[in-house]
Amino acid sequence: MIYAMLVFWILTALLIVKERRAIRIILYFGAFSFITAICFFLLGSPDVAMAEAAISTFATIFFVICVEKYTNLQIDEAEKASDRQEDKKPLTYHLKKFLPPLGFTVFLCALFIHFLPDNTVNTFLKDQYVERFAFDVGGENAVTAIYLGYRVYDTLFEALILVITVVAVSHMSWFDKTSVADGRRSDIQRSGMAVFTIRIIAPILLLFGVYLIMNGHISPGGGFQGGVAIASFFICRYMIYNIYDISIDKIIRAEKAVFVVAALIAVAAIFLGVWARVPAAYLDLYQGTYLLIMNALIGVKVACTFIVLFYRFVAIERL
Amino acid sequence: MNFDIIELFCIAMFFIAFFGLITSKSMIKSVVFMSLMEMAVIMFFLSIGFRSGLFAPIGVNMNPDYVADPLPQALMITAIIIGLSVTAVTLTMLMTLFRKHNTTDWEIVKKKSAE
Amino acid sequence: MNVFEIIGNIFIIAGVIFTLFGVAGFFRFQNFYIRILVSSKVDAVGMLTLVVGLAFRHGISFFSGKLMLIIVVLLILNPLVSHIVARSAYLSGHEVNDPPEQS
Amino acid sequence: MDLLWIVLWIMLACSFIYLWLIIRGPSIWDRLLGKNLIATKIIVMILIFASINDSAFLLDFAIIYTLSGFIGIIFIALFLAERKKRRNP
Repeated sequence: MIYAMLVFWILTALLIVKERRAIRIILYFGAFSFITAICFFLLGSPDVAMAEAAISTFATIFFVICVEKYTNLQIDEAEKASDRQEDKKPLTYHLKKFLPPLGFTVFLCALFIHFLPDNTVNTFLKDQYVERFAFDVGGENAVTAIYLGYRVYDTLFEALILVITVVAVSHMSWFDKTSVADGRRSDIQRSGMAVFTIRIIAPILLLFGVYLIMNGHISPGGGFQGGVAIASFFICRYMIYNIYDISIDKIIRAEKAVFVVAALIAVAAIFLGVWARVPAAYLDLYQGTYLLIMNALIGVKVACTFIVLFYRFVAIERL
Repeated sequence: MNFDIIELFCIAMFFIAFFGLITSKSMIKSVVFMSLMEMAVIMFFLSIGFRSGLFAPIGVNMNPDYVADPLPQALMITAIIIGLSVTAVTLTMLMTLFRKHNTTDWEIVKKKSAE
Repeated sequence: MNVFEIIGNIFIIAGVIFTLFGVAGFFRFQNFYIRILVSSKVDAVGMLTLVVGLAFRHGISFFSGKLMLIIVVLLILNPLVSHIVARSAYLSGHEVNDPPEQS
Repeated sequence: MDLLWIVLWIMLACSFIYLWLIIRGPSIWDRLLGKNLIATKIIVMILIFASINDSAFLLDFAIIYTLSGFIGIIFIALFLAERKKRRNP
């Protein structure tokens, strides 16, 4: 099963390599993300697959906004002109052009395969984690236990990188302003049926995001996936009301505050040794509360970041 | 050399994307290929130590012989989220470059910035 | 094998047959509007039948409750996607009797 | 071989056929439709896989896959309609 899906995966990638028109590349990339998610699922990791499935819609939307605005023509004009020139040239020209990069790639691939370590996989750490996580960190999901307990530094760093992303997007942009004028309407074409139906779907999406966050430590899911689901609720909201009435500055401020609170709680809970001083009778309660609060904070943080990115792309970069 | 077939697929994917990255002229294609390379790396990490029949590491009192490795999964979740951030920043840079040079072709941009 | 499983298997086989009809309809017609009518409608019916069959196989349990939620979501979203795609094709000037256009 | 495994392989074959549709389809709308159909096939595959393993928590993945995938397709379709209209009014 997994091998068949991987063949499918490679096929979509080859399609992207061959294709020239920007809008088709975006569609193939969407199909590629779908298939990547199911491959992750078949590899026994539903958490990563959920994150990928929720992320793929955002990636596709960013690409579509970019292509729609900046390559308004169906084919990239430059590529079309250069294609017309190159089609007249003889075959040896094409060979000369494509053989050196192909040879270089094959050489690197051979090097990589030659230096691939051929030991058997060490499962010491895996056995330790799987056997002890319920006692050490709590919960039933080993993945959540690792990224909130054993390796909480990684998670905090990742949250910091999300803050940096928002700053970098504002800094790299062509436009100076960081917020959207309140109450401005966009010119997107809506249909009444779509609005009516998305009105039914959007609360389900919000509720499901909250469910993923709250149930993160006993089933697949957690802060990241739930946060992205909550952020896609705001895509639905944009499609329903068609108006920019959310203040980006307030969301950025809230995001920074949430990050500081999350870092303080993690440091207080793990590095100041509160964990060791809790009496054994209350350990379960303490661990459950800690996992729930950290998941909720990370979820709010991720949701804030993606709301800001989505509104920037849809409102400011499209001007 | 006793590597898995899944790992071989991931390596092939990575180098297909690499080939596309060094031969593409369009900037949008470059961004897409960076995303593809990242997916290949994530799949490679997940497939380490995987064999058919392993199940998700969720439940109580699990036997480590029958569940997948939870450590790469926990690291790869953060990697996926960071991948989207990288895509967003790169697309913003692409748009700025487009406003400046009015094209999405690498070679024209190179020529214009050399002048 | 109890009665629930037999009913579920019958539903699943019916769903697979509907899905295969959808595939056939896709290659039978060349016009986009006929194609989206045939394939997406038959496909939605086939998928719903298959999921109902799966729910029958599990009897009354938490699993089939969640399957019911998925059925509701699919029943709302799948026709909506077909509608939006057809509407956007019509708005962008893809006429009903046009020869297939490359884009 | 169980009935469910046979259905799983049939669904995989269907999604391969729809990939051919995405490649060939003359207009961009055919490609969007093919993407939608591949998404539904993959959702059915996830459901069958969860049913074989008899684990209810794998269904969460199916729900979020449905919601986010279809919302992405709706957004693309809305944007494409707007784009063409602005180009030749």
